[in-house]
Formats: sequence, structure tokens, C-alpha cells
Amino acid sequence: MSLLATGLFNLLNYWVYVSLMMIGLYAVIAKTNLVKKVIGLSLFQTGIFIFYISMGVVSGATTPITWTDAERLRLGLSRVEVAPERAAAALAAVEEDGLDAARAALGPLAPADAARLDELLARPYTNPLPHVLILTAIVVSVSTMAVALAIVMEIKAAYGTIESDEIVTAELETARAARS
Amino acid sequence: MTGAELLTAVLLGAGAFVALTSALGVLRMPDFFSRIHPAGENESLGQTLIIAGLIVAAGPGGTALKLLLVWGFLMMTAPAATHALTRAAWQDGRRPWSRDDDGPAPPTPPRAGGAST
Amino acid sequence: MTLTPQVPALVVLVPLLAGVVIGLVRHAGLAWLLASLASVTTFALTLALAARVQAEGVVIYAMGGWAAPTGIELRVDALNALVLALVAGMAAVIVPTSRASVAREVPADRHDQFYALVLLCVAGMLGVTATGDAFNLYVLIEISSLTAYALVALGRSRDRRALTASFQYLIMGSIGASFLLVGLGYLFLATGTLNMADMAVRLADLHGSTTVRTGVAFVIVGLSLKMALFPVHQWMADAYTYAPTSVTALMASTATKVGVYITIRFVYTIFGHELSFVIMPTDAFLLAFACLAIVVGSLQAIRQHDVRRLLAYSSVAQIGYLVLGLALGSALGLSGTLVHLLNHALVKGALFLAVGAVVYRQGGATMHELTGIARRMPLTAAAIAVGGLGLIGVPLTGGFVSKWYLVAGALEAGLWPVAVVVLVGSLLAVAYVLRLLQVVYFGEPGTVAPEPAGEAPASFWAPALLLLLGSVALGVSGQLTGGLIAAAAGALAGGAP
Amino acid sequence: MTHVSPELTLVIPLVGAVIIALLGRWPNAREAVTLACAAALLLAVGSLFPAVLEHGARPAWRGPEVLPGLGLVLEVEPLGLIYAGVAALLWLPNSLYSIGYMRGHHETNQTRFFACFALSIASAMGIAFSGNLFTLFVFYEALSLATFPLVTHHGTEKAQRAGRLYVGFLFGTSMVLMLLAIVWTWTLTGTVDFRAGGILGDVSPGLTAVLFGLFMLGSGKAAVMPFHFWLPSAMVAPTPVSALLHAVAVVKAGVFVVLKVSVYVFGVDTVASGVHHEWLLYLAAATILIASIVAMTKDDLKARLAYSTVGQLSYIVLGAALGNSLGVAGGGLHIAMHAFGKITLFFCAGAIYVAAHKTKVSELTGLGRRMPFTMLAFAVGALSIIGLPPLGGAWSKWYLGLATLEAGHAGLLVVLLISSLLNVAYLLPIPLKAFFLSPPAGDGAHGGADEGIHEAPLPCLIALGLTALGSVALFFWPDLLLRLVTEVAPLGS
Amino acid sequence: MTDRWIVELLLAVVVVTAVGVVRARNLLVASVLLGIYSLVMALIWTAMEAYDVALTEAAVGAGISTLLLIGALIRTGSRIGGSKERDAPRIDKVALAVAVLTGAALAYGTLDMPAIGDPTAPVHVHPKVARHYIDRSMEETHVPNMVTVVLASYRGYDTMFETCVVFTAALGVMVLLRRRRPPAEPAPGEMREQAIFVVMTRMTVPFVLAYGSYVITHGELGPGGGFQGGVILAAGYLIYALVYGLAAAQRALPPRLTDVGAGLGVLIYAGVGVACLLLGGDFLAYDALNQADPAKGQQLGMTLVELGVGLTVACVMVTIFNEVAQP
Repeated sequence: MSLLATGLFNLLNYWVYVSLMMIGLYAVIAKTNLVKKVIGLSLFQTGIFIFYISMGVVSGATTPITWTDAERLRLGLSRVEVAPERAAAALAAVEEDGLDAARAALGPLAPADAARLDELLARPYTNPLPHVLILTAIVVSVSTMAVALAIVMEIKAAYGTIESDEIVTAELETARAARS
Repeated sequence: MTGAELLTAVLLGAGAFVALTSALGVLRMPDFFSRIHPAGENESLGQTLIIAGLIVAAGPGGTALKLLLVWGFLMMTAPAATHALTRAAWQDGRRPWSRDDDGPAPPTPPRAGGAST
Repeated sequence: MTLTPQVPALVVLVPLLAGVVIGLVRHAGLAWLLASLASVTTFALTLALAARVQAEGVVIYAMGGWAAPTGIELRVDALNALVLALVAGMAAVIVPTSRASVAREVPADRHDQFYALVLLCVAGMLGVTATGDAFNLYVLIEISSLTAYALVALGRSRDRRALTASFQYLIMGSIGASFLLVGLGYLFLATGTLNMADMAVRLADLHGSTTVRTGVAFVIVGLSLKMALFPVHQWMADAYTYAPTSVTALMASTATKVGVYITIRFVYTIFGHELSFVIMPTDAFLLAFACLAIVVGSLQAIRQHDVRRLLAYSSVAQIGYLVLGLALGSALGLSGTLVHLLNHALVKGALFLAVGAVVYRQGGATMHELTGIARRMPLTAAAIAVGGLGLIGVPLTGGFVSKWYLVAGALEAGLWPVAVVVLVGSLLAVAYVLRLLQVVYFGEPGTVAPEPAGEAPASFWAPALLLLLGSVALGVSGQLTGGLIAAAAGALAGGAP
Repeated sequence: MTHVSPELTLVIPLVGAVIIALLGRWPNAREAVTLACAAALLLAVGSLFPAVLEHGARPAWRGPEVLPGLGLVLEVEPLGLIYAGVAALLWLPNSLYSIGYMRGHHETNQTRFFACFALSIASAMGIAFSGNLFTLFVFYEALSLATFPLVTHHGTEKAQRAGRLYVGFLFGTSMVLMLLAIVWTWTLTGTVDFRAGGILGDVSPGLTAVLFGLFMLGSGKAAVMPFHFWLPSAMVAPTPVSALLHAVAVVKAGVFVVLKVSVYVFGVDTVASGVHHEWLLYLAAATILIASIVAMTKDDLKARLAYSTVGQLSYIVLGAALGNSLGVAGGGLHIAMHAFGKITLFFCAGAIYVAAHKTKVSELTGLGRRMPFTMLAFAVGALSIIGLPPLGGAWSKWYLGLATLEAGHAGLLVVLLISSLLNVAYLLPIPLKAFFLSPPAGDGAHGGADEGIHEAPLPCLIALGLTALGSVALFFWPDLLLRLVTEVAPLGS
Repeated sequence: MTDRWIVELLLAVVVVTAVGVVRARNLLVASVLLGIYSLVMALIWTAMEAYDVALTEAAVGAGISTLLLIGALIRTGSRIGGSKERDAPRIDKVALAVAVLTGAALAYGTLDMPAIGDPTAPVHVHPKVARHYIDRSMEETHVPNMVTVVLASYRGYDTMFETCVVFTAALGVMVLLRRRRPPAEPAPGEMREQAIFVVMTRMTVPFVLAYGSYVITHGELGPGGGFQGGVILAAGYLIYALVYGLAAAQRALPPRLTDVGAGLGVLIYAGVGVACLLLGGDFLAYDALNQADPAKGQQLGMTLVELGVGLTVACVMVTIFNEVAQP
């Protein structure tokens, strides 16, 4: 099926996040221990983060920090064998009239080096927006965990147990006692 | 493969090997104190080898300096952490198991509850 | 430099800043004073904003100076101006008059943090209603929910079950918010933008993609969780029962309403009529659960012994009405929902304040404590009576007008069984309101209740009767509901993205 | 003679109710206010009669707009006038009677009784003069609410259960069935106003039949079986309330709604032409027969009268369902005739209870000697219900009979005759035994059982005397009602 | 973007760790595994070029979450090793069904998604959103780190409320856990006397605090910012508190100060916004701060805002630790 041939493999990231969310959701619903429920909730939420970040990934991209042309050229030259004086000329050229002039100033290069240099000079950026969203989401998730654990501590103080089914039986008894 | 790349490969390989052995050690060792030894060892030796490999890979410049700082910080805190763990275990009443005690390794002192699953 | 152009930002900013400042102040009395001041100012600001919306149609405010899809914008049209005014209005009525109730139910050293949490919750809800950005909506929902979890947990000084209720509320709320986040992620991936208006435009030609459909499904499920629609309503019943009564009054009249508003905004403005009703079976899904909510909620309410729990289950049923109108997909249905949104907020807020008065005097609100209070607490009993009639939807109350439009909408859509469910629902409401009134006026047969010392202080029944006046006004005057109908029609037309 | 505008008839009882509620601590002043309001209302409604009859005017009042495009509208029309006239006319004697009864019986919270009584009258006026279905429904619900405290007046467990049944049935049928019908009409035709000849012109016959069913079954107050259970159980209330329930306001509202809806929403000819309207005829006939039979078996006097009412109401429902002007005329007349007859019977029952503390029919033998005037009035009331000539009841049954013939349902005529016989069977024996048989021989200890009995308190006697005379008067001067009825459905056609 | 097989491997490790966390009966083991889970997740973020998120995940996810969980275990379990789930893990049919159903729905949604890393995906090509941030952020704000620009300026309104979420978390924890009793002096023979810990603390705490403030202020240039820096500052306080005891730590940094600090951070953030308002711009429009050169104004605004966030996060984490550590 065409889907398997090409599509399925590079969708792997999305299928990992689906399995993480399933594990987290299972833990929240199935586990009776309240702390385990909170852990399940945090797994469930971090699953979503993988989805958002892998959405922002661009193949062959660098981290979303703007590079100035000079920095790009310097990194490129460090990865390539070129005569030092030609490199210095290129670095000087990049200040005034930009990257393509500097590239021309470098003159002919070995085909492998040229390809690698061009690839380095033209590297795109990863999409910064999902990163911002996830920064917020992580902090929200930890804040929710903090309040949740505070509540669990208070439940332990009030009920003496953090197993949800024991709590339910305790409540039933108090209700029965109240009604009698 | 220039000289530097070879050296990096060797150092990183050694570091990885130390990490692998310490992981095996933690699994195979009978009681707490014999298990804490390989874990501690990885923290110091393994990390040093890996950081040395990275420094060689990074070559002279700012990154190497930062790696050195990281190495310094690690050497300061990691052994202290292992020390703290061992001291807490000792205060908790665990005693190292030795060959002439009869019977297998003490699973756990009764008071300490299940050590591992 | 007049502040009128900055009003949308101030509406959210004032309660936020007040909340934070109150968090710092250590003095309970000052905290209450600041909170009341802030809530009243916010209400005035929402009225000014509503006036501007009346004049300009849609008020857009770009945050940080960046234009819409790049930055975050606040977009206020007739629909959310109304909900903003409702939320701020309810806060302005409940917070200033909550001093006596809070003093009785919340430990003394927690008062300043209590009012800080209340104001932050109101700020969250106002932010949710005003924002035009989808992810910003998620963050603000989290704030209003986080504060709500802590506020419900504060009820533990009276009943330890408040803690389990708060924990259950936290788990369900977080799962709901996460579903919403995943849904928004899918829509963001398909359209590339987070701004609601821009997303609406881009979604128009993406109806085929499975990503968009799953995104819509998850957003709807997440919002249903937030609204406590039928299958996932248990957390609300416990939370409203064990939270401090002034918290319940505030949340019962605002939290679910904001949930319904967001659903309207998503279904009508962002997804559009065709995507949500033709391609996706949203209407069938929501209608089915709405009808179940009405019947099961009302049946549960009839069985309850604790009046707060009775009112909580009644809220579950009333949310069924709101969602039913919204799912009909017609101007009539939507008008019904809007009128009911306003009416239920007023009536339920008043009822919970009245119950707060009983808790203040009798220390609890089970049927036993409410027996025959009419003699010594006539005004509180009157508030409960008029509120009960408002719930049933007796003619000349707001409830009747909304019931009229819901039934008309259902019939116009050819779904006469839905219309029958709405009417049977109000019949069941007669059952539990009648039971409540018989206990309040004639006394529970066979029990002699402790006599309340006397009428609760005015800070209880005065706001309750004021809110009920609003509900009756809604039921009597045509222009008031006329305005709502126009807002509904506007939302239906997609709120002019 | 200038006529008064319809909303005044609403304002008088409302204001009265407020004043009565305030005058809780001064019973005499409170009673005076009740009587004054009753008199004022009678004058106001009276002033409307010549306006409607001579000038054919339809005074109207458009109230505030409750829903965009839909407001409270009051409009006087002949049928409404009959009902309002009966209600206003009987409020006076009923108040008089209530004062005597409540005082004689030392009832508690009388203020609430009289205030709710005035509110019920106000709602009755609202129903009578409603200009559209919406206003009708508003006051219909208001009537249910106003009479609920009256039914649960004693506050005992039995009263509360009767109250629950009362609300369950009345709100159940009105909220679920009638409101559904009203909103459906609104969505289908866009209007809910009453218009002569009906407003369901362009609606498909099938849908009309459904709406007809919803409206007829929706008015639970008409106590058509199987929705009649609330009526007998409401007997637990004090007798003036039963009088109000049966004769003056509540049940009359039910059948009035049936009549008004069939005339002004469906139109007399659509009712006749519709093939799906037969079921109501048979249901009404069945109710008449069954109710009369059950009444015979009831030994408790008030229960017997209750079932008699259930039967009599179905006469009017039958009239409405026949679908010809004679039927409507018969129904309209029977509202008034039955009102006067039944209220007299209830007054007598109450007087007997107050004076002789007897509630069972079997205990009434020979009571005529002790309470001649009450028993005489009872006889007059009974004759009017049976429909014999010297009493008004005859006219309505006469027209109903003609209507069944004209509508071609000869079988229904037979049903009417049988039911009249049944009426005789369960009503006439009571006065006959009371007058012509001697009371049961005193069994030693306390001598003749009826020694201590004497006539009921004077206000009760005046009231039941007035209503008895009213029944008789209606026979000799029915032209006032006849002209009203012909205004609605010209008899000639 | 490191090559694909490394990312796939890490993802596999993460899923296995997640299953391990859920199945571990001993809650302490589960908490530590969750810490490892967060660290591997941080590795994944680094592999995907999301360095800011990686730093936050490591600091907040691994650091604070594990701390909170272990603190909760101390307060709820009998002994640190002893707190254990009561019943052996068995499969709960209903929960499994719900989870699988949700998973299936999510997977169904992924069918039409563009492949990972595909540069023509709508997310990357939107002219006014992604493209604007990538192409125009340097020119409009002279701040190289795009994530910080979007975080603090373009979507500054979001981050303000995020700071409020952190402040609310502190409020919530205080409302629930705060006791009036001062913390007890630690028993003698504790860590304080041990030379090793004293020396280690004296050596590392200053560096940690320095590094924390570096991370806050250098949010513009490289990965980092208010959240990550704030947490690192709090970590410095934690080391001190663990070694010298809570009482000594609270003498150094009184709780009253951290409560006010938490609120102050949010007020700084909102204050900057209001300042822009008063200077004629919209709320949080930093270019109003410096009429001459709007880009300078943006930089100034962002730095102040990051300071506010750093202050709040540091104070809130300290407060939460104080509340949790207090028996």
C-alpha cells in the first residue's frame, strides 16, 4: 500500500506521541493510587508536547536562533579545506555586500566541499512557534502537578490513605453513619 | 579520519564501555553497597572520558572551556551525591554483605521494606 | 489620553492585577475591600466595552501592537460582549456580598489568598471570553481551572469530601484541557495559524482532511468535558456540593456559561455551519448527550437529600438545555441558548446565594436544615421560591422565554422528540422544585428542625433578589431578549471573521 | 354606557389580593375588602356585556411585548365573556360562603386562603379575556399556581399528597402537551392569535389532527379521563375551595380552553371536517358514562359530586368536538348552567358538614326536617345538573341534543339520555330521602341522632340561596347567554 | 537535525520508560523513572533542535516534578522506600478500551498530516505567522533567539498569563499546605556536620546561582530565559536547604520575601505592559518604551519581562519546596 511504502515511516513521531498519550490516559483511569494518577496525567500531557515539537521540525534546519551571514560563513569555512588567504578575503567581503559576493570571492572548491558549504550556508530554521507553545504547556503541566500533589497530601492527612477505592469506602461509611 | 577524530572515537568508546559495564554491575551485584560502587564509578570515570572526548571533538575555543567547567562541576557534585546515598543507607541500618555470612545476600533489612521490584 | 481604546485590555488586566496584589496583602478585610472594588470596576469596564461593541460592531485589540495572525488579538463582538458583562456582573454581585459567607466557611488566615484566587479565576474567565487566539484560550482556561481546583479544595474546612471532589475536578479538567490542546494542535498543523478568525478562513477549504476532522472532534470532546456535559458531569456535581457556597455561586453562574460560549465560538465562528453540522455529526452527538443530560440530571436532582447537590444536578440538566439549543444549528436554537445562558446564570447564582444564607444560619444545607425555614427566614425562602420557578421556566420568567425558543427551534428542525424532552425536563424540574418548596414552606414531614436564629444578613438575600429581578425582567421585557436574539443571529453568521 | 377596558378586570382582583394579604391581622377589614372587590369586579364585567352585545365591540388591550413579536394581549369576545361573567358572578356568593364556612370551622391561615382565592379569580379573568394562546397559557399556569396553596390548605400529609397529584397532572399536561402544541402552532403559522374561523388554514390535516389531540389532552383541567384523577383527590381541600375548583374557576378554565381553542384556533368547520377528531367524541362519551357510574358507587358526598363534575365537563368537551355551532352553543350554555348547579350542591354539602358534621350520603336520610332550606337548595341544584325544564340545565342539554342530531351522531344522543338518567340515579335520592324518610331511630344513648342539628350559619344560607335562585333564573331568562353564544356561532347555519 | 535513527531510538526509549513508570509498583521507583523519562525527553528535544524546550524540560520536568513527587511520597507514604501501590498491576479493561479508542482516533487524524520535517507544511509557510517570526524577528527586535522574541514579544500576552499560572500554583499550594508552625531545627549529626557536604555546598551554590541569573539574562542570545533560569536559581536554594536544613535556609531567604517576590514578578511583567500603555502604545507593545529606536525598546521590554518571569518562577519554586518539605 502506498501509505506503508513512504508515508508511514516518517509519521513515526506522531505514532509515538499517540502511544504515550494512550499510556498516560490508561494510567489516569486505571490506577487507583492517586499519586500514580498524577504521574499518568503528566505522561499524558508530555505526549502532546512531542506532537507539537515534531510538528515544528524542518529537515536539515538549525535551531531557531538567527545567524548573521558572517557567522554562517565562518562555520562553513571551518568545515571545509580552503586556502587561508582566500578565506580571509571572503570574510572581509561578507561584511559589505553579503553572502553571495563572499561565496564568489572564495573561488573554485572541490565538488564535495562546495556542496557541503552551500548546504551549510543555506540551512533553514526550525519553526519557533511550537517551541513557545510547549514552553508554556510544560510550565502549566508542572503547576497542575504541584496543586494536584498538594491536594493528595491533604487527602492523606484527612483520609489516612491515597488509594481511591479506600477513600470511597471511607466516604460510604461516613455517609451511612451520618444517616443513621 | 584525522587524528583528532580517531582520539574522540576512542575516548567516547571507552566512556560508553564504562557506562555499559556499570549498568551491568548495578544489575548483577548482590546487595546495595556492592551495587552503589559501579554506579558511582560511572559517574566519575565514565563522565570524564566522555567529556574528554567531546573536548577533543570541539577543538580549541569557547565550547572546550565550557566543557571543562561542566567537568569541574560534575566532579564536585557527583561523588558527593553517591556519598550522601551511601551514608543514608548506612544510617538506615543496612550492612554490607560479605562471603562468610551464611546464606544468600540479605534481601533487605526487615524494617526497610521492599528494596526493588 | 482617554482609556476607551484600551478598554478590552483593561477588562482582563484589572482583575488580574488586583488578584496578584491581594495575594501579597496579608490583611483579610483589605483583601475583601480590594476584591470588591476590582470586581465592580471590571463590571463597569465590561459595560463600557459593550457600549463600544454596540457602536462599532466588532472591537479588535492587537496585543503588543502586533497585527492579528502574528500577535494575539482580543476580538469582541455582540456575543462575547454579552458573556463578558455576564461574568463580570455576577462577580460584581457575588464577591462584595460574600464577606459573611466566607468568614463562616473559610479559615481566617486563608481569606486573602481566597480572594486572590477568586479574582484570578474571574480574570481567567474574562480572558477566555475576550481572546481571539486559540492557544491563548488554552492558557486562560488553565488559569481559571487551576484557581477553581484550589477554591473547591478550600471547602475542606467544612467537609473533607471537598478534597476528593477537587482532585476529581482537577483530573477531569486537565484531561479536558489536554484534549482541547491536542485538537488545537491538529487544527494548527492543518492551517498554520492560531488566530481564530484566520483559522476560520483557512479551514473553509480543508473540510476533507482527516486531521481537521479529528481536530474538531477532540476540541468538541474537550469542551464537553469542560462544560460537564452528561457523561462526564460527575465532577461538577461533587465540586459544587462541597466547595464554599460563594465559590459555588460564582462558578455555577459563570464557569459553565463560558464553556458554552467557547463551544458556540468554535462551532459557529471557527468551524462554520457546514463543517460542524454537515460533515461532522456534531449536532447528533451533542443533541443525544444534551437530552440525556436533561433527563438524567433532573432525575438525579429529585433524589438528592443535600440541597446544594440537588442544585448541582439541576445545573447538569440546565447545561443540557444550553447544549441542546446550540446543537440545533438554527437562529431559534441559538437564541434559546443565549437567553437560557443569561437566565440560568441569574437564577442559579441567586439560588446558591440563598442556600449560602441557610448554610450561614444552620451550618449545612440538607433538607433537614431547610425544614420550615420560611417562618424565620421569609426573604431567603422567597428567593428560593422565585428561583425555583425560574428554573422550571414558569411564564413571565426568563426560563419560559428560553424554553419557548428551544422548543420552537427543535420543532422547526423537525425533531419533535427533542422538543418533548425539553418539556419533560421542565416537568421534572417541577418535581424537584416542588419537593424543595414543600420542605421550605410546609416543613419536612416527621422531623422537627432546629429553628434558625433569624433572617440571614442582607448581604445574602439582597443580591439574590436583585439577580432574580433580572431573571424576571428577562422574562417580561421583549427588547432585552430582542437584543440577545440579534447577538445570536450575529454569531450564527460566523461573527464576521 | 361606556365599557371598562379588559385589563381592569385583571387589576381589581390582583390589587384585592395584595390588600387582603396585607390585612392579615384585621379579619373583618379583610373580609370587607374581598366582598368589595367581588362587587367591583361584577360591575366591571357587567359593563362589558352591553358593549359586546349591542355594539359588537371587541375591547382589547395590548400588554408589554414578552417575546419579540409576542406579547400579553387581552381581547373580550362572547365566549370569554360567558366564562368571565360566571366567574365574577359566583365570586361574590363564594366569598360570602367562605367567610361563614372558615369562621364556622375555625380554619387556620385564612389570609393566605382569601389572597390566593383573589389571585385565582384574576387568573380566571386573564384566561377568559386572553387575546392569544401565549396569554392564555400564562394565566392558565398562573391559575394552577394560585390554586396549589388552596388545595394543600390543611398542610396535612394527605393534603400534600393531593397537592403533588394536583401539580403533577396539571403541570404535566399543560407543560408537556399544551405548550408543545402552542409552540408548534407558532412555528407552523407564525402567529398564536385567536381569530374567528381558526388560524390553521394552511396546515396539513394530519398535523392539524396531532395539534388537536395535543390541545385537547393538554388542558388537564377539563378532567377528561384518564387525566381526571387530580379532581377527586383535591376533595381533601375545604369546601369553598372545592366550590371554586369545580364551579367557579379551575375546571371551567379547562373546558373553556377546549371550547376557545376549537372555535378560534381550529375553527368550527375544520373540527367537523377533520376525520381524526372522532376519537375525542367517543372519549368524552366514555368519560360521561363511566364518571356517572362511578359517582353512583361513591358514598362520600363530595367524592360523588366530584365524579359528577368529571361527567358534566365532558358534556362541554363533547359539544366542542361535535364541530357544529349548536354544539358550541350547548357547550357555552352548559358552562354557566353547570357552574350554578354544581356550586349550589357544593355549598349544601359544605353547610351540611359545618352544621351536622356529616359527609356520607347514607347519613343524610331525614336531614330535611332539620335543614329544610339547605336540602331544598340541594334539590334545585340537583335538578339543574340533571337538566329538567324548570332549571337552566335543560337548555344546554337541549342544544347539545340538537347538535348530536345535526352532526349525525344519533348514538351520542342516546348517551346523553342515559347519562341524564344516571344523574337522576345518583342525585335525586339524596333530597328525597332527606325529606320523605324519617331520620334513623335514635338508638337510646343520645336520642335522635339529629337532635343537636340546626341550619348552617346565615352567610352560607344566603349564598346557597342566591345560587339556587340563579339556576332557576337562568331557565327563564337565558336570552342573555343565548345572544352571546349566537354571536360566537350563529345558530341559523 | 540529527539523523533520523537517533531520534527513533530515543523515542523508543521514551515509550519503554513510560510503560516502566506506569507498571512500577514502588512509587519511589516510578518517580525516579519519571525523572529519567523527562531527561530522555530533553534529549529528544535537543535532537529536534528545540534547545529552549530541552533546557526547560530538564530543569522543570526532571528537576521540579521529581522533587514534588518525592516530597509528596514523604508526606503520604510510611517511609521513603515503603510507599507502594496496594495492588499488583492488572489490566483494567475499561481504561484500556478508552485509551485505545482515543489512540485510534488520534492515529486516524495523523493520516493526512505532512511528513515530519517537510518544509512545505502549512505550519512553516504561513506568511504572517511562521515566516514572519523567522524572517522579520531579527530586523524588528535585534534579538537573535527567535523563541524568546515570540515568547516575550509577539505572544507576550500568553506568557504573562503563563506567569500567572505559576503564581496561581504557588497560591494553591500555600492555601492547601501552609502551616503556621516554623520548621523544626534539624537533628544533630545531620548533613551540616559532614565536611564533604559543607565544602561541596560552599563551592557549588554560588556557581549555580550565577549560572541561573546568566540563563535568565541571556535569554535573547542563546537558549534560556525566565522559566529555566528561575528554576536553576531555586535549585541553588534547594541544595542549601537540603544540606543546612530548612530553618537555616528560611533564615537566609524568609518565606515572606519569596511570597512577595512571586507576586512582584507578575507585577513587573504587567507593569511593563502598563508602561507601554501609558507611553501611548498598546498593552505590551515594547516599541513604545523607546520612541527613538523601536528595536531597542523591544529589547528593553523583553529583558525586563524575562527578569519578571525569572523572579516569579524562582520564588514560586522556593515557596512550593518550603510548603512540601515542611512536615
